[in-house]
Amino acid sequence: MKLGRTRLFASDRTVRSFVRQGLWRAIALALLWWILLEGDRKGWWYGLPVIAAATATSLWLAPEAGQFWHPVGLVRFISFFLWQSLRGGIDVALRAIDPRLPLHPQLIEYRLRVPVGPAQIVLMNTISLLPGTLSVALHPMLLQVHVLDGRMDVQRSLQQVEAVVAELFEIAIEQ
Amino acid sequence: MTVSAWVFDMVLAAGLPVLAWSVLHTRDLFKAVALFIAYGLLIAIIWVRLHAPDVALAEAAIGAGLTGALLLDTLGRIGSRDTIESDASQSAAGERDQDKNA
Amino acid sequence: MTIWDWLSTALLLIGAFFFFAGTLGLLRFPDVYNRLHALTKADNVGLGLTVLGLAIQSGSWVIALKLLLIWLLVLVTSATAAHLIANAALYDHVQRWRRS
Amino acid sequence: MEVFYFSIALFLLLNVLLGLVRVLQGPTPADRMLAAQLFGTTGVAMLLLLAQGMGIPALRDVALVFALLGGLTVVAFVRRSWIVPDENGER
Repeated sequence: MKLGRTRLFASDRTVRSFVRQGLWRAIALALLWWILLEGDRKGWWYGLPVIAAATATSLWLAPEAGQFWHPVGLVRFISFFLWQSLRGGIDVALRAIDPRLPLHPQLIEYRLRVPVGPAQIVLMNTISLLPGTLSVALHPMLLQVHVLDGRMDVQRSLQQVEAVVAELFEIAIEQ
Repeated sequence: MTVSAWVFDMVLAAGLPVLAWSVLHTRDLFKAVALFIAYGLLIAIIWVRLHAPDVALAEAAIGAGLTGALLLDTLGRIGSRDTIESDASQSAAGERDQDKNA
Repeated sequence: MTIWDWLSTALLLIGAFFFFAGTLGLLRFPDVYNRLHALTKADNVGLGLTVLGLAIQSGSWVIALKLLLIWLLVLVTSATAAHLIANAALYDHVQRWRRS
Repeated sequence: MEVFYFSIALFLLLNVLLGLVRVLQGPTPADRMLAAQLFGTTGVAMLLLLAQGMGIPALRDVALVFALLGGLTVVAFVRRSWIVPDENGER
């Protein structure tokens, strides 16, 4: 590489944030390695080079700093998600074992308020695991959702999910 | 060995030849590939029961996953659904149209 | 049997029930979209309860974390897979079933 | 507890074999591909139960591979096999 250091990094601050970013990722990967090996101590001889290589690869492929999720938003999201997905499982299980097969499927459209990007992807995948809703197609600001029972108030619960996801990403959406 | 482990092994042993036969017998290529993937995963579980987790890992990754993906890719290239002319795939197509018109 | 053993037994049994309901939905529901609902949601809850039951029995924090990691991985892949299949089905004009 | 783990695993195995009926019936390719997902999730649960029932921790790694493969095959299916535009550009 012929680029000088000054060209690669605009200032010392960028260098420092780059190093900090790498450190965080290395810690996260080391934790992952520890979990995968179920706490086996001998594994670190292989682990350290692997972690170093993985950190370098991740910095190379995605150099820009990731956004840290807001801790309060994260806790709210996880508790909301666990409870709702349990409800979703119970709902669909009851429909499956009911001899009358109580289904009233519909394809609805939902206007998104969160911007294009990771927030929409997280929202889309979350919706698929919640009671009676399944994301079918994502257009820039419109989501097509398949619902098991069109008589439920889906729009309202979708707005609720969106609010929780928006809080996770610290995005302000109009109510 | 407990009774439930024995029954588990027997079900595996009975399921495998049935699945293998249906992979070979079916004339709908896509169905054969889907069954083949299921067959690979079943074999992986059999390796597990034979106390060979490493072989099971290889079977799941290569036998079912990689080979399955390659076969699906191949099907996409040769266009299995529409070019294989046989009574079996004809009836499968009929079923499909019925489903679409239902 | 301690209280933890009972709890984990109950979780595993309920988890197995959810798997059964998922399979039942896969067989009974009328079109591919509805079947996707049954399979992804019921099976994920089933796996979650199974993982919880096993984590209680494992008696080790690392193993519990690993089980949780596997569950998270399944959650992400199955939600993505369900969306991809539904999207492809819509693109392929697979008709949706309507109650007549 | 081992007997119980094996019983649950047996139940899940029967579940999977029952789900294969959907592969045989179809009618659309997507229906057949759902079985890969079924095998993915249920297989993971089965392997985790066996890992504890048989006392082989390595089976949890096999379960991890199963989890990844379910997604991989579905992506291969959607991207490479099903949606292939013909000359008219539509299917």
